Amino acid sequence: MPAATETTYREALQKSMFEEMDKNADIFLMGEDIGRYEGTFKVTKGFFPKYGTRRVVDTPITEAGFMGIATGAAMAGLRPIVEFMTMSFSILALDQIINHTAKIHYMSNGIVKCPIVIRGPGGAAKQLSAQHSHSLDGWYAHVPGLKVVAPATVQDVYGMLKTAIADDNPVVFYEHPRLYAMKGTLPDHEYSIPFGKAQILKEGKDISLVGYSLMSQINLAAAELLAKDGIDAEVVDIRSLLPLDTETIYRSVRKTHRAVVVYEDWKSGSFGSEIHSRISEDCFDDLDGPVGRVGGLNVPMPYSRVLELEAVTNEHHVVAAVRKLL
Amino acid sequence: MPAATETTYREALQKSMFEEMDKNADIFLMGEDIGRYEGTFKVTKGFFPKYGTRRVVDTPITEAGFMGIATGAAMAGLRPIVEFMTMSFSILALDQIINHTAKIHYMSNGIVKCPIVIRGPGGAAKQLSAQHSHSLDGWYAHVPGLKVVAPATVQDVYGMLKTAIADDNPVVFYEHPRLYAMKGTLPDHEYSIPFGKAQILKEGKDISLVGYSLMSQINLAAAELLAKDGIDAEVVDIRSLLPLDTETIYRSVRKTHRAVVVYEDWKSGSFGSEIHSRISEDCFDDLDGPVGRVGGLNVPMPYSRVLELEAVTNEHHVVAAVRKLL
Amino acid sequence: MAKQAVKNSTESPAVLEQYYRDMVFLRHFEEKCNLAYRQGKVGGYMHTYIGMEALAVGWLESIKKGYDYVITAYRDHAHALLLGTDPVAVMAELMGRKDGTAGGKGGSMHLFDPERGFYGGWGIVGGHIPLGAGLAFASKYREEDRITLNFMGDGASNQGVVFETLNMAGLWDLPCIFIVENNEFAMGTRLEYHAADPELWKRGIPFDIKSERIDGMDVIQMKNDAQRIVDWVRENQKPYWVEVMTYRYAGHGAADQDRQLYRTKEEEASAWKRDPIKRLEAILLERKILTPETVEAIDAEIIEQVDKIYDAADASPHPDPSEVYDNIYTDMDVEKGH
Amino acid sequence: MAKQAVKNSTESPAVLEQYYRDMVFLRHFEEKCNLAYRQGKVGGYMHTYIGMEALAVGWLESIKKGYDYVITAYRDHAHALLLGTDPVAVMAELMGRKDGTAGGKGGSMHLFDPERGFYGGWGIVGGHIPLGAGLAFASKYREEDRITLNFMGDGASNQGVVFETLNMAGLWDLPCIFIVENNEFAMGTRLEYHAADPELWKRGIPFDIKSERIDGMDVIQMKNDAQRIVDWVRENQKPYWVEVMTYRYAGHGAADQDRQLYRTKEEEASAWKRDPIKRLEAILLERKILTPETVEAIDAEIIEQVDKIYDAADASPHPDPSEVYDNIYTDMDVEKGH
Ligand SMILES: Cc1ncc(C[n+]2csc(CCOP(=O)(O)OP(=O)(O)O)c2C)c(N)n1
Ligand SMILES: Cc1ncc(C[n+]2csc(CCOP(=O)(O)OP(=O)(O)O)c2C)c(N)n1
Ligand SMILES: [Mg+2]
Ligand SMILES: [Mg+2]
Repeated sequence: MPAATETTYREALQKSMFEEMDKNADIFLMGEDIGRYEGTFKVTKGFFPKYGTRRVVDTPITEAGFMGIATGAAMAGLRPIVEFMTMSFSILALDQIINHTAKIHYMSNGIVKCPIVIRGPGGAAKQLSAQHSHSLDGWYAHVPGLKVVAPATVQDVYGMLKTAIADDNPVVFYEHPRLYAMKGTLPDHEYSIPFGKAQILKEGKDISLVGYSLMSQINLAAAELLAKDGIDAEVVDIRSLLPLDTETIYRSVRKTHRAVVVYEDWKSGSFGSEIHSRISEDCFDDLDGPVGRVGGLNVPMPYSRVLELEAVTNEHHVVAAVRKLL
Repeated sequence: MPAATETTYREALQKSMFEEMDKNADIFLMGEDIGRYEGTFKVTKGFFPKYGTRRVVDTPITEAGFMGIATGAAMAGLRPIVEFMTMSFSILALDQIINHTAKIHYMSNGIVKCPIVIRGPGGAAKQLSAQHSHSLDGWYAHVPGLKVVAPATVQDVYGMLKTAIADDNPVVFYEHPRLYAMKGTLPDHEYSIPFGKAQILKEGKDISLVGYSLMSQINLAAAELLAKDGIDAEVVDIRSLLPLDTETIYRSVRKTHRAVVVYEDWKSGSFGSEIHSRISEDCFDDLDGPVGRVGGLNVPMPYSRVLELEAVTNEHHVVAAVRKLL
Repeated sequence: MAKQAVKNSTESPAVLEQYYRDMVFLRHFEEKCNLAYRQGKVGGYMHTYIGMEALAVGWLESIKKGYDYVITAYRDHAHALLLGTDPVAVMAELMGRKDGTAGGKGGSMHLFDPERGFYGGWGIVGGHIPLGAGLAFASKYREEDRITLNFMGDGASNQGVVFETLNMAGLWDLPCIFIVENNEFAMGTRLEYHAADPELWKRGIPFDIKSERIDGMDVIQMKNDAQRIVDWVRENQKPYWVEVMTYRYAGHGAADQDRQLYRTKEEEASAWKRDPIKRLEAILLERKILTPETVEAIDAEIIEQVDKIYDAADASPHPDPSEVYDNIYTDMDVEKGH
Repeated sequence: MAKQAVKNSTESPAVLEQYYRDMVFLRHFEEKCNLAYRQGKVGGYMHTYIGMEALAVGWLESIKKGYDYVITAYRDHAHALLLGTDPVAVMAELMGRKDGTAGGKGGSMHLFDPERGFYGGWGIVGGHIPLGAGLAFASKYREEDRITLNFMGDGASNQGVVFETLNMAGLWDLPCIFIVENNEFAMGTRLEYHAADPELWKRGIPFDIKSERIDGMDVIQMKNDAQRIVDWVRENQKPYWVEVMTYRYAGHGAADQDRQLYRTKEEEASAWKRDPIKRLEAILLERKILTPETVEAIDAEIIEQVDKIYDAADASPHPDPSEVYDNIYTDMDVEKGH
């Protein structure tokens, strides 16, 4: 058995970045409070002391501006890793990301490259209210020119960040605030995980639970609950939204003949709807019933914990959706 | 037969705004080049001479800023109509729209209202390239707190703008650059059309073509082509994306047992996917086959006319999709 | 400068005592909020005004309360309280309760009280600045003589939308006072690391907007400067840009325990020497408006008052889960369910 | 001022003649573009540089071409051409052809030639300004002594992201020259209706960035000023903010036929008196560097050259429809089909 260390999702991210930054001096970090303050979620802790102001750039609170500066630097051949304090704030930089970062390669017909990683926590943490709890993964996954990944495990967040950093295209790397403290075992050797490969986190034969990021952990919890009732759910972790590995998803659905797509974003008009739509169309003849979906309530995120718990998707919602279908 | 006048989609918009502005002095227009220059698409022609600088406010090119100013004015009880020169540029104001305009009512638990209309042409016009051809309707329709409508006919654009202006909530009013010159007959009396009601533009029994805005016209054209082959398509014009009248859509699908959802936005992850997903799930037992979808290519919009014509959805794509299903 | 203002001050003893009471109230209220946060009664992000009391008191004493408009960011308890919002409703909102200003939907960062002219309470740094200009736009449109106080942090003053707004405020002569609460830090980032020129008062210059820097640690001077500016803006119906120097004694928010990452204990200690409350207290004692005994009595009285506020707020029920759907629109529901 | 520059100018006759030829070339090239637009060979939005030639010539003569970085908005033909981009490729791009700079994918607004240091060609007003600062960030990061020319319009200079960028450029000492091509109009909006203070040069002040306003209608003076600034920035590795006064004789874009909505014919006529080409022509004639005959010969020669460019571009095939999918990513395809 290869050596492995117990580590958190956060530490796995750090390890991945440290290793890559040590190898390539063109990689630098940019973001708000990521240097001296170590990052609001402490992901960049230890980087400023090691790499200094040149490679760990504390920015003013000007998301559009620094996103554009990082993009320009990438166009000139550097390899920035931009942290958004939370992905909610990337809304202010959407024009830069969507109209500039994502399009330069196409608009120049391939003569300009833009190797850049856009990372940070997305989704609801705890009582951060309406403006700080956005799931924007679906919006990014809608945009040709971007790659979008949202790892759910310690092993993946490490290996996929390596791939993101090595990528010559802009990659939106969606972390989740509620995953940072999660523990897992990390192999002691370096590795990377290619994009566009979904994985089966738990095999099952009765129904496929399809999700990504935190929701894959929620699906695992739901699968456990369902197991108690004798329902054997398969948990499909998409990992990569764009490119999307429909083959693995479909293979699972063709085995179980039933599926529920689970996501945190507002239920209506999300990327979960896209996955749901694809399964419904492409696996039509394999389905024993309609594909279910479970998403966040269609409400701005309320502050009150009582209300917030209503709004955010959890494993009981998944269980209920499965029960309705079986 | 009631009197009616032949008029364009653009003129219908103008008539609607003139009538409402005459009635209520709290309504004002704000946007880039809408006053002295009459608007890039000439929708606001005639307003500046009539209402002057107070009620027709030419802004600097600062989308986020003037969207926020209009929102503040609405919070204080005025009723702004904000024009984006093209909805593509509203990307720069997304933070204002999504985090402020759309959320103030909920975050204040109903004590602050935000009556505002956000209007302008969305989608591809002709060879405006990658940064000027966005369909953002799906993003807006994803956001609770906004209403989103996208009328496809001269009658609707007139009547729905009335409803939008009267609404006490923020309304995103999606026009289409390729519809402005379209002609139709407008009744000579005033009327308004409520949101949340889809309509059947053409009855048919073989398949439902579901779309909105320009795509409803495309669907009519497709239906004509299909008729030549003996296929009797029903054209469902959604008109209002949020709220969405699923009942009318489902009624059509339950009649025809087949559907294709048609949209201009990038195929993957759009609001068309949402509609597709809903029909697939909620009409599962009524469907004789998978629901089809036709969307724009997943590419940044290219400049070359040859390439652009490849990318944008047209009636032949719809016909091909229908043929595949029948 | 401070000495000067004090010497020339014409405030009556009663008024000065009121400033003092207001500041002490704010201080104890915020300390109670911190306690409530530590007890887990308050969650999410919560930012106190400790150290900055003179600033808000000075400005809000200068306007027509309930008539003029006020808007600020997430560090908003002081502004609401000074405008007269029920402190129980404020505390209850922090606790996410039914009797909170927004029934628990907003929390600490999103207080609203439009009846008193208070339009929030916003969480996106810099995002509310155009809204404030929009309030001023509305009063101008209606030919009223209201003015708007538009508060922001030093960090916020870098956001692009702030400059866009200044340009339009200058272009359209909006009666809006842009007030930078320069507390020297944007979260963990020191002023000198986030602003190319730390003299933030200069930012109104390119828009031909009257601009200045003033001190915000002496409440008497603050009030005098604020009144002068408020009167000028009301009279001239034009914008104003003001940088007010202050300090944040606490961490950025209740969750920020890492102050030593961005400043030394010595710096904090020396900043405490500028404490606006102690400063006014010294003047009141010197002028014999208060005695050490009355100072203590006021303190005790206010502590008790705040305790009662806390208890009343804590007695408020949590919202019913079904309320999650209320007030998204004025006239319709969203589609429900997960 | 102009006279002064001319008197002190040390440019050789050959250099002056080259400026002249460059400007005349740009003028005829743009006129040809207009013709092509009218003929329907060019579509979409297309913006010419007619009237502004001295500005681009002056600046681009001052840098190390192919080493320094240049970026601008959609009014970008002149910048690309002066950097040495193949004019046939530029014209072909406008026509949406395979041999265009971007194989027809970008069009007039999106020219790119990174080999010559040209990074576009951007359509979102103000959106490329941080990109330009990012180019400067990269050269600084690598400890090269490149500088970046970052062009924008007067209207663009209002966008928030421009100010955000200035702050960071000042904070991090980015070797970037921000050049406002103040042609007095943002589409149909006159300077005074879009800028609170029409003296746009002031916008660098709050960021402690060296800032000035200069004339852009006299190519000799333009070149001298540009060279001085370029040398300073290269030497000091700090940003610079420059407002350059110029004029747009044509409509905003080829599609803008409504000039009378925002300015009078008289104004246009009087602006023609500042025509940078005529201005240099007068000097060249006065100094006998050129004669009326050589002026005419140059004109004829360039017209012929531009005709050939046009014909060569027009001979380029349209892209194959399948190319619509090319170069979205460096290493993968999107999902295909409608
Ligand atoms: C757009 C945006 N970016 C980042 C944040 C996270 N954030 C919240 S407060 C803050 C610091 C703001 O500092 P300043 O404006 O000086 O106000 P202060 O907290 O000192 O009152 C940051 C970075 C945010 N809320 N919004
Ligand atoms: C964000 C954005 N808003 C609006 C437009 C539409 N638009 C294109 S050019 C232009 C005028 C820009 O004027 P200026 O910056 O002065 O440049 P000039 O055209 O005079 O060179 C406008 C409003 C746009 N392209 N992008
Ligand atoms: Mg601060
Ligand atoms: Mg201009």
